[in-house]
Amino acid sequence: MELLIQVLIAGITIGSIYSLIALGVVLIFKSSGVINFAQGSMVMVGAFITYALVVQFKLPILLSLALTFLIAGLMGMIIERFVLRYLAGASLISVIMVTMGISYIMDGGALATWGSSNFTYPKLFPPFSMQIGGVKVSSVYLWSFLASMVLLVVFLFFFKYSKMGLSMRAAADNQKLAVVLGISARRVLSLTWIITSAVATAGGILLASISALHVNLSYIGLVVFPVVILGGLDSIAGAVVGGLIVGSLEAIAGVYIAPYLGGAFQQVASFVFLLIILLIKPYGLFGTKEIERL
Amino acid sequence: MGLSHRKGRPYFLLFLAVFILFPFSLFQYTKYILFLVNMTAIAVIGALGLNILTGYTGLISLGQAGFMGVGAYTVAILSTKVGLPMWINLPAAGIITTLVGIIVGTPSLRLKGFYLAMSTLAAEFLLEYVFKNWESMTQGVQGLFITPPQVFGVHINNDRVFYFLSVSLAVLAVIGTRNLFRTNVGRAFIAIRDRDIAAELIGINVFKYKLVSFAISSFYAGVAGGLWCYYMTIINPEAFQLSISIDYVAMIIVGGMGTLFGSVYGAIFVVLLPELIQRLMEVLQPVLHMEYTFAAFKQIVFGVIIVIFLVFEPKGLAEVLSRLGSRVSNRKRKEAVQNESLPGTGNSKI
Amino acid sequence: MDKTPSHLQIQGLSLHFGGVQALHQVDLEIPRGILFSLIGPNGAGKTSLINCVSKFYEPNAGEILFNGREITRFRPHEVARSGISRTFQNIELFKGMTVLENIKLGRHIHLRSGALAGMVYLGKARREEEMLEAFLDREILKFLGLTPIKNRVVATLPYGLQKRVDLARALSAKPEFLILDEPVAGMNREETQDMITHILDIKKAWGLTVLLIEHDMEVVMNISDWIVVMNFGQKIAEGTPAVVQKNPEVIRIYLGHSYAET
Amino acid sequence: MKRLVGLAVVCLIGFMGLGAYAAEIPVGVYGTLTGTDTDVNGMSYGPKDYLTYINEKAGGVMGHKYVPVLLDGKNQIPEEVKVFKRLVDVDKVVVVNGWSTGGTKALRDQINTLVKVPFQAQSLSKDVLDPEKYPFIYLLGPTYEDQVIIAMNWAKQKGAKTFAFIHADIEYGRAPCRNAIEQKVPEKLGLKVLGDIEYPGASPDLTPQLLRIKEMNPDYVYIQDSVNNCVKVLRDAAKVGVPASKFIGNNYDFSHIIPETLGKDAEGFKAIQINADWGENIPMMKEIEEYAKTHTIAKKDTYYTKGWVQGKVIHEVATRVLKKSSGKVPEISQFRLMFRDEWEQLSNFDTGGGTPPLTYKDHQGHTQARILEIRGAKYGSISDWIKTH
Repeated sequence: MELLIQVLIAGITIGSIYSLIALGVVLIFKSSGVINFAQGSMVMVGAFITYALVVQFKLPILLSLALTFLIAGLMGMIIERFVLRYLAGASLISVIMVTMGISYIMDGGALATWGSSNFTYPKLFPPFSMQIGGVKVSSVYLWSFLASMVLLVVFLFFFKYSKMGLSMRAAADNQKLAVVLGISARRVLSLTWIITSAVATAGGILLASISALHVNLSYIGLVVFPVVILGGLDSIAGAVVGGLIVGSLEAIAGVYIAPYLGGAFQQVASFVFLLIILLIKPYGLFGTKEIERL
Repeated sequence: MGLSHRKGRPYFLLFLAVFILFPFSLFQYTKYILFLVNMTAIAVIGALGLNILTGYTGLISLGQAGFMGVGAYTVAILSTKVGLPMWINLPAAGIITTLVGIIVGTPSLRLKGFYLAMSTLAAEFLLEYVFKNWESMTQGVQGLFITPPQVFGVHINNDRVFYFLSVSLAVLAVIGTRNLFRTNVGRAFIAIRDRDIAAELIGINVFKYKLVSFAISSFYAGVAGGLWCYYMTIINPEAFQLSISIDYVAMIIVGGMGTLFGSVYGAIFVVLLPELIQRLMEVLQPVLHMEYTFAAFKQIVFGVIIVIFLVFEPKGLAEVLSRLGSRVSNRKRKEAVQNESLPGTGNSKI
Repeated sequence: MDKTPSHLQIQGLSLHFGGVQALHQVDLEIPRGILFSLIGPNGAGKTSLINCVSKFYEPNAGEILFNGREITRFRPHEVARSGISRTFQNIELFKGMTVLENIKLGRHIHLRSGALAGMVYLGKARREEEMLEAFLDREILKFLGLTPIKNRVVATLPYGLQKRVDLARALSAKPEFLILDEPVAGMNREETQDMITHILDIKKAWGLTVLLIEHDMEVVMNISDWIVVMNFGQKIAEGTPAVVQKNPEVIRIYLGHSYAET
Repeated sequence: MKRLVGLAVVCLIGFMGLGAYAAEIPVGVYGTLTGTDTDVNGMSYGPKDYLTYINEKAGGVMGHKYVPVLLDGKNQIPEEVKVFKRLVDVDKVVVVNGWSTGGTKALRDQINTLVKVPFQAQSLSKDVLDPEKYPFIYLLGPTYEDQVIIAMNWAKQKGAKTFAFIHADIEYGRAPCRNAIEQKVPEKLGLKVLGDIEYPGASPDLTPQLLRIKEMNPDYVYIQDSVNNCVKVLRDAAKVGVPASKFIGNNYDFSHIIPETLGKDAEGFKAIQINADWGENIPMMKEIEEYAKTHTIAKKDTYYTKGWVQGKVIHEVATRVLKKSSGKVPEISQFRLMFRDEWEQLSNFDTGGGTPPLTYKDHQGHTQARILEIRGAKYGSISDWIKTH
């Protein structure tokens, strides 16, 4: 029992980071119908930018963070303006591949700039940790949990009540209609990418803080796909819940199932679970069913 | 098999001559080029398979590498543990992979679009897990080694011998695909891609044909994987990871989705591009100094090319080349005496 | 009429989306070999009804019998296989393919050669393909005047022609029961006349039963053998054109002045 | 059809025109410049830099300059096979300095029977060390299996009774641990192996595996993985409260990144050293420093010095071959054979302190290793150089 509690706590802590990164993917899908395979790379590059500003340029931490988010936002804007804008209405696979292409470019760029070493990430968070049920939870996890919860609430309200959020939803549903309603679809998309890029950066900073910084950090982009799909591609709450579920599931599978099946079952556990859920609920736990018309 | 029209025959013969004689040439690069051609031929088969599934039927698959892995493992297991000859193993690789493909395709009954793509991604990871952990069959992460069979006293994985095998199979695969899309099965695939509901309503059993598409696609992948295994003589779980799947998707995107020669161009392009970049970077090396920059540069160029194709040439190289080709042949036609009737509008699908 | 066995029979068909009742307890009997029209204002449930027949929608209650056989639980392609073909209100052609390929697809249900035979393309598959082209040339293309454009890509064709290709595709399956969903909508007078002639000719030649949905009252009244009027998902009247035209309720809720005055 | 022919011709011309430079002594190096395990790729830069250093300082060997070609195998088998083929067929290298366990195994036929090219593997897998079966493959130091034995021996001396392994789900991770168990090494020492735990190599979080370790509570845990994952293991060990002092890593876990990243969570962690660290007070380091004055060093770590040693070995063997052929560069296949033979003759070769003296009679340069421990954020040795056999 004690072990189970520890397992769950461990799962939820890592799950909160998954949630945060998955939120970005959902956000983009919700407002533009694009499935972003470059999310992982945005996470990694965001982390590297902070590293560069703090360690290489030796700027104060708060200033660096502010600058990082600025640069990340700009990056998101550029991606939207120079690539995805041309792909409005393109097929799903084109969109997937174009974001993969962007991901390759970003990974390559980071590799060319920083090389493929491990870097020690600067201590941005106070070295504070809590003992919860026998697991030492460092402040980074608390921050990421907090961040994903706050963002969850903010985005939920944003989409439900704010004019901008409503426009985003309208634009994603029907771009032509949105134009008729006087919503600048372009501005909305641009904004989404800026926000997503910033969210990814936050995820990157947190993720790099709990391990070393490396170009391979972008792999997280793939890890969160089961999260996103599980929750439902267009559900913000789904991303958060999915993150916590997948985190816990991985932990449970790693501790209880892997010894019997052998190997690293943890990694596929989320995919197995995902397949089962999809066969029962083809649009994820909270996703909206697409209605087809003749 | 009817590859050449009357007009194309000299070219066809020239091609055949180059094809047969090249391996016996003695350039410094002959062997290396043979190696690249062999890798390309394998990629052509795999890309054709993926193109049938994704390009023609519209089902996105991120599991192509996993399927190829199944083919490669089938060959390895049959030849090491059972000791069967190649002419049984290669078809067997195709058939076993077909079965796996059908299983992986089953969720397409309920899943569409990206959700289906995710289930293929799940399959990719699951297959990798099975390769790693079904140790009695696959020997786990260590992988299996095979001793390639001999033809006239030469190992089949000798570049020159393998060249004839792989290129012939690739040509057969192209012809098979072309024929497939002349008949009802191929047309049904395209109908499903264009509008699955309408296809179902006019009497196409969409689910069945989706499975057929998965089956054919994975048959190709299995054969490609089997060939790969014979060539490399080793198969282990690291060989067919997700990045290979992505390479294959890139091939059909760059080459042209839903076009026959798109798979061929795409395979050539994706296999050779890194080589070209590598060579280019080696020339620039004295200026750049850092070796990893060419790996980085390769990645960047690869990404840029994918993006450029999707933004500016979403129909891929097949379209670009046919445009160039028609420009050239237009010019020629103007010069030529007009003793022929208008050119046929035959290959509209391509 | 109730003595002859019906070709298509619908009993107590109901369909609702969430809270919206699209069809409520609809009964229809369509005898063999007649031209049966379904009319009613927009949203009356006409298209919903034929979508239930071709199984695009899953009806919530009721049953559908075709040739006396229950097809309510069929999958869409099985309906097509059993001999019911249809056209679509918003032309559901495969736009990237040529006319010929589209029409060949209409005949898909009669083709037997499998994938393997197709890839080898010797013997069976090739023969079948040749027979298919001969059949289409003989029976469909020439008849509908599509031969000259058979290699054009559908997307490049004008609307009227696309409608005709849609009809050709439905016919190429050589069905016994043909559903036409607004076949002349958006056509000019001449095209309409053309289309109607084609429909009547083929009906006569093949002995088809036709279920027609159409807003053009002149067409409906001129060619129908039997008319059913629907409103709010329910059948409100039926009879021969002459009877329906005189039904006061029909005139009030649907035909209104528009038809009465023309 | 026309198009295909055209394309083929263009490709042919393209390849013929490229890169046909006259090389005197081409040496091939491939490693992981990108991809996984780049943390230890200093050892691919090392040989290249050393040969460049010799070119600049001594004008190569007997007037013949080296042409080191460094390529990226990405730690993927097909990529490594491709790179290998290019090196031996196009660049016509005399000797190849390779990389991964999987790739080396895949190429074993090529190396030993088809091409016959001397091959120095970075992989320290015991499975490719066999002078009879694989006469062309040479390793620098103790194999992974040897290292496991060293670690177990040491643990035994410290009074340990139980032991566990943790590694990624790849060949490099799984094979050595399993070999050690199959060879009954733990039984011979009277150690009980409680678990052989695997994790997905790219997973950002290893807490579940560490929770299992915590449950098992072994006296020592052996990490058969490289720096990046080692950091994750130790981080999550701290998270669940398993002290770092219980962990022993292999020779690819000797990196200053570990204490820098983890701070006090890495205190007490042990790693195995098989060659000198960067910055040690040894003659070899003087050479590196001299070279560094005019060149940038890609990685300043113990793996770079390992690579430097490997470069020295190649230079030494090449020198001996050329001495034999009285200063003339032999024909390539002849050169490769002579190179192999001379390599086997190499004995007690002094590497300037980079490693213990190297003897390649058994194709394994040396068999010594020592155990280091992180104390006060610095590695310090806690054992003498231990011989494995």
